[in-house]
Amino acid sequence: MTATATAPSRRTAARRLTTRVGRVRELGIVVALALVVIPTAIVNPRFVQPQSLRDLALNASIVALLAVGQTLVVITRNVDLSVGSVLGLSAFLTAQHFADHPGTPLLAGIGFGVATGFACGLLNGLLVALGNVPSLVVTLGTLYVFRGVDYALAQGRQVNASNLPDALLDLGGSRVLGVPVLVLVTVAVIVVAAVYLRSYRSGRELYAIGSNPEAATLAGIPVARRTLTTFVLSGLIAGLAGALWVARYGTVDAAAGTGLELQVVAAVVVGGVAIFGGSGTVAGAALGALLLGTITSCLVVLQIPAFWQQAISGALLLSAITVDRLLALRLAKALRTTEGTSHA
Amino acid sequence: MRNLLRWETALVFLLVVVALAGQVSTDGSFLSGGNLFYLGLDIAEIALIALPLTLVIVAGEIDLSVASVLGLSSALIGWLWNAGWSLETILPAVIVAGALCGAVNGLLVTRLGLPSLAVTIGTLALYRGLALVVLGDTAVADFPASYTSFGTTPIPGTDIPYPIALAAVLAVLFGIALHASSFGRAVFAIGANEEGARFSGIRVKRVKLTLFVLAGAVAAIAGIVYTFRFSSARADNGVGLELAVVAAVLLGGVSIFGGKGTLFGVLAGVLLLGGLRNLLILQDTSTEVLTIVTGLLLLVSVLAPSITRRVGTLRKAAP
Amino acid sequence: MDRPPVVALDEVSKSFGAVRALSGVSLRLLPGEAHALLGENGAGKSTLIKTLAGVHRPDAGRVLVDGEAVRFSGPADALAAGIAIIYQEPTLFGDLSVAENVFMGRQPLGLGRRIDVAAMHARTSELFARLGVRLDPARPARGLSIADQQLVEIAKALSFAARVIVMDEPTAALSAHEVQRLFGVVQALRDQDAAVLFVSHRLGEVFELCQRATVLRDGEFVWSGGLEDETPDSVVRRMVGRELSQLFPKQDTTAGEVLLSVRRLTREGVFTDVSFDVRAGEIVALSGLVGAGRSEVARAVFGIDRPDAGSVEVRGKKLRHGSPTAAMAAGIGFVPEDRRQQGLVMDASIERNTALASLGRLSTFGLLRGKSERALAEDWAVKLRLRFARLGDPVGVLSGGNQQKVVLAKWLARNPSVLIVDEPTRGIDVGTKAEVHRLLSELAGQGVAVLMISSELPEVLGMADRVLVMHEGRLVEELARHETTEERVALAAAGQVAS
Amino acid sequence: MKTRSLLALVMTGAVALTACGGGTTKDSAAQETGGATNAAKADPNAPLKEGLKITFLPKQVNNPYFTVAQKGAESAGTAVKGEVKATGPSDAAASSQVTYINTAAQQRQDALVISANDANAVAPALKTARSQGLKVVTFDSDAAPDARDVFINQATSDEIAAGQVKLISEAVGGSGEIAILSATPNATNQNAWIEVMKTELAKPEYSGLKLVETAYGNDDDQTSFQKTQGLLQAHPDLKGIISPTTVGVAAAARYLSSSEYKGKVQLTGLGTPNQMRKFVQDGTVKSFALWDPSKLGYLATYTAAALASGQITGAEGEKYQAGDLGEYTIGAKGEVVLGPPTVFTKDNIDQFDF
Repeated sequence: MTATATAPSRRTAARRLTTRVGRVRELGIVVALALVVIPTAIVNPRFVQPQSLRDLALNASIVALLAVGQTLVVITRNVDLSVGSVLGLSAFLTAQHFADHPGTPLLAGIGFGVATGFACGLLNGLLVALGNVPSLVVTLGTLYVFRGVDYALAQGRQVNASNLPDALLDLGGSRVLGVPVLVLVTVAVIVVAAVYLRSYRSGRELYAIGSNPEAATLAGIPVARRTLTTFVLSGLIAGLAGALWVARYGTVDAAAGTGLELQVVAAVVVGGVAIFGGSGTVAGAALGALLLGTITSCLVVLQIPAFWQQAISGALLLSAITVDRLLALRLAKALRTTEGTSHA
Repeated sequence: MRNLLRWETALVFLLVVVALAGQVSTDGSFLSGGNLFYLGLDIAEIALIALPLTLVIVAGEIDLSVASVLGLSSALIGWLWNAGWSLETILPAVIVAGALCGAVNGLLVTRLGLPSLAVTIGTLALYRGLALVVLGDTAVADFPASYTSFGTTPIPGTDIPYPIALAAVLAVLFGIALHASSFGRAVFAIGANEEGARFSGIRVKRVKLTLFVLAGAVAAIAGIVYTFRFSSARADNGVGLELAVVAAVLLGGVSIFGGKGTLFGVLAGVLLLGGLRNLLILQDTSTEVLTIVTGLLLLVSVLAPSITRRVGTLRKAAP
Repeated sequence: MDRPPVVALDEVSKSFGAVRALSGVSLRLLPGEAHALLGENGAGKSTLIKTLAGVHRPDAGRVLVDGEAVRFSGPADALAAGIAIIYQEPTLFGDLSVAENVFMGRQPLGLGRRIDVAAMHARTSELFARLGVRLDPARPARGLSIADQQLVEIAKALSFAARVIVMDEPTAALSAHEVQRLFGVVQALRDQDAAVLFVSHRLGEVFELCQRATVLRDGEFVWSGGLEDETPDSVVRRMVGRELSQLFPKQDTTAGEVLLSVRRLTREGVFTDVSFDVRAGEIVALSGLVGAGRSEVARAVFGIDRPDAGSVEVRGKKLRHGSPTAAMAAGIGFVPEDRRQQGLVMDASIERNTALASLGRLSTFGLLRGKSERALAEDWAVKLRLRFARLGDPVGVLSGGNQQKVVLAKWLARNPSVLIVDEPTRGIDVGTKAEVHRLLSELAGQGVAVLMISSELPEVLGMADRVLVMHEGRLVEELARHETTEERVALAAAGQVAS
Repeated sequence: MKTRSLLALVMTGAVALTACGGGTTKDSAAQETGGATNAAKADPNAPLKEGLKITFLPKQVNNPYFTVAQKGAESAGTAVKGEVKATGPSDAAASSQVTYINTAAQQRQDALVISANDANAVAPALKTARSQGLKVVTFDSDAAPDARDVFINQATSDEIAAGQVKLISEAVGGSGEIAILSATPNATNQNAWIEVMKTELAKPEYSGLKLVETAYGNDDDQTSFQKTQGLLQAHPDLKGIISPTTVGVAAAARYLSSSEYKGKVQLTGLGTPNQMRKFVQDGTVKSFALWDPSKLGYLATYTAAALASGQITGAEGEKYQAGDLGEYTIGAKGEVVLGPPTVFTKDNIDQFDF
């Protein structure tokens, strides 16, 4: 082996590959999106009209929002399965609040939903961080608990569009420069989260925790506090998503968002976030949500029986993790051949 | 180990409490033969699927696709029945199909080294999707009563439902496999330290593959039971059942990280969840309470060991 | 040396449940000194280090920084006080870049408190330059060799100009060259008035590097003082509290038939064209630097990894590649490098661990015979003089040496004809080490072919009938017992073979 | 090897348990239709028993539609001096009602009022319950006819379907492409209505209308949203949508009201006034229809009381008084029809609150 001689070129190759894998991953989703959208657009040109594109973005935005929160959690090697229930609880309480107090200012009402999500996230976070209990189980438990509380509070009631303030309903439909407000809110949350994860110490610490929890403790990272924070943020975002759900759908009962957690986890995984923590981006996760939502819409437009939709998103999820795995193996091999370069 | 034993004792204690409370509050109808028959029917599928899933979780993996395999096998039964196959051919075929589903999970996990959580979330969608593709949203219901009565009548002369008898037989088999066989020892070793197991010459991949295949096959059997019990083959049968099964297994004291757990605990967990549910319904408790109780029990099941451990060390440290 | 200590422990005690890990231990680290912390496994060194690191809080006694008592509520406090720890097992974040690993939590900030990545990379490169290392700051830490990982840890400690640096077995994975580098760095740190606490089982290094030492035994303070008047023997006596007989007692045996035969074994990027034989009654040492491919060869022989080319034969019969089961059936036993991860199931009982490789033999129609299992474990516990409370106790509660005995028992229970041992005495106290050596020697005497991988040259020289030396994935030298000298092995390992 | 033999054992065990004797196929299986045999004789003059215990089992609790129906059931309970208790699953899966049916039998209730999630899945349990003396009344969504005594139909399929077609025809001005947004493809009542709509559309007066697609929103907000969008994209000339399901029509209305299709594409369907008020007021929807769910619940419960009191047995032609709603007659196949649905428009919608 002539490792010393060839090392530099191989090393940069490995480095380039590493830095690229992340981008390649997101690029892959964009390519997949194109593969889905272009044929559909050829079959039905209306699919790429402004209204239709707006709808695509709108359909994905709530799942994308939840995927952002989920990404924060998954990066730290945890998972939050309760997001669907948190969304449901927040949606119902927000709607009920608006209905009971017709004069509520828009932001105050949305804040109410966000606060609901915050409380749920705090409970999850405390159980996981302080109880030292696996998050999968905790959030599976709170998935039931939050939904049960939701049902108990709703008592079978439904809040209808006519009970909701116009300002809120307009939020679901209005646009700025042709872009729906809901989408703008989602994009804003994505950007904030992306910058936080990329460029702030505490954001980087989340990756460190997911990458090697024991080492994170030894490095002086406040693991419990950071874990708590991610769950609070995930809850908070789910709360916001709940309020936006009300704005979008206008009719809310206690069942809103049931089963959404699987869609969200699927989006995150398809988006290239490692399910065992340490790597992934919110942009990828949001793109994953967009891809899954777009596929559903394409099936509708192409008049493919809806029955195929679930099978396709399952197959997509499987291929996403398979591709990730193969990329990782390739990367590992590239890195392996650059080993032993430490002596100058 | 001692903590685990304590947890199982707690489960049995809870079971007795629920049984007594139920007996008193329902004027004796809770433990009546008739009600126990229905209780048995209600937990049949969960009990069946919980058996192989216990082994899967002890081995440090998870299979969330079991309920979808149940749905797919139900859809297949309907589809093949409509196609004119005889039930004697359909049932083995469906079990084989379930085993194949499990094999796909297992191969993705063992050959590609993918995390089973992600794989089975994927196949959860895929298998349910295939079920919908196979049968669409239609229901097939014209099964002969000679078959459907297995799901609605007790074994003559007893109050034991057939599915529970089947579950009991399988429970004994799985119990022996997990606790008294070299296979089970390998399962525990893999769950506690996969690399160590591999370095001890245990065929980790093969054992895991076997477990996933078993989970698929038993989920298919549960699908058969489900289909005949409701005499209704539908693609959406058993949606969401995976969470109930996982909840029961974890409540039974199996560690989600693998390497720890007993089948006895899991059976107690299944009974406790089912019994509590049945009792609450008998009491006309509203559904939301049921949902909340299920969630809380799950939380308690994971919090309790860590709390008892803490209390234990405190007590030890005290003198 | 009359200056006040930078950091001191004063009569510190710490218990875990009923186990007293430290009782009344004191330690003074003076500025500018390299101080050795010595003791057998289980003497309390790790607990002491973790107390300094802020991981453990002492039950009694004080931690003093610059003469003032402090209470560390977590690792962050210790770091803030200028105490850096380099753990025995590298604690890197595989998904993050090398630079981020060095600067985690202390990344240089730019505008708006955002991380300045360019500055971070530049400063990492500077640190590596000081260590004489060429590593790309932007590459992920995953895939680094153990030696490189260790170097990143050292760079991390350097990065925040720590006043106290604790190095727990830092040289275990390093080559001689790298060790010298490290010693240079330690010297430079001392010149800057930092204190270095050096933990190592290699007494030669201790005497080369350190001025003073503190010895612990069974959680108690034994001795502290200058090393100038000490000898390795005197220090070992303080550590074990008794005299030691000969360390490496390999008896001479006559080599029998070839039991293990490896031909042209190759695994791409790891090792190439490796061929050798091991005969009955022989102990063959596989030597070389860490990362030269020794453990990897052993893994491939045992079937953990699948080789790309070549063959492995036992008693002339070819083994199926990539199958530990086939290797075991052919009579190979393998005591792996990493006891905790590969050798044992830490949560499982002594009994179950002992039986783990013999499950087939202990069962009828797949059903285990509990009595046979217990008898097997009891038998080997006696034979290997295992110190334990109950066979049902988890193996994790045993000391390192006793854990290693359980691993040996697991394989010896199969009556292997070929035994591969990878670093059989790493991190084991001196007493148990001698027992392991005697055991290996006895096995060879009984006609077992032993392939031993070891980084400790004295062990290699004392135990081996033949020494094979690997360098960068190739077998570069074979030395018979009478030819073997420390120098020749070291030269060959460095790639300089007299042709 | 051991693992394999274990597997084989499990498999053969399961197979052996299920396989019994010769081939049982769809064709060979004797269709044994029990048929409700009304052994007892009806006594129209029998007084309503007091203190009857009636279980009200909706498809899903917490569903607003059934919450309204439940109120009607409870007021009927008060009227007959009985005890009505509502219970049920929180999900609308085919099988989740079975437990509750069994429980009602266990509790020795007198009658069960149920809206079946799946006509067949509940049938065995209902039959068992009936064999133990429970009277079974289905409403809104029927179970297999041999598993219940009486079915309370909200309106005949003809009435509903014809009404819906008429409303959309008026809304779109008599011509153009229309589509249907249904619930799930196997919802019995939905499919019956869609069939009648198709025959209705074949009539000459609707020759201008063309049904281009039937989509299924699964009674889920999100899916209904996407299906509505899909219909609009797939059919650029779409003029109107019929959504004969409360969830679907509300979701479609909400989507239209916030999109550029508002006012261009007409919508009608079956919805509750509270849900639709906003969209009628803002002009998205001109008119829609529904029966009063509370009356449906009331009638079903009253009928259950009449059955349990022996006034009727469920045979065709029997007449009985249903409290405030007046007299009803049991029709063919044991069906009772509530009456024609109410049409809601901007003018009358504020008079209703459900």
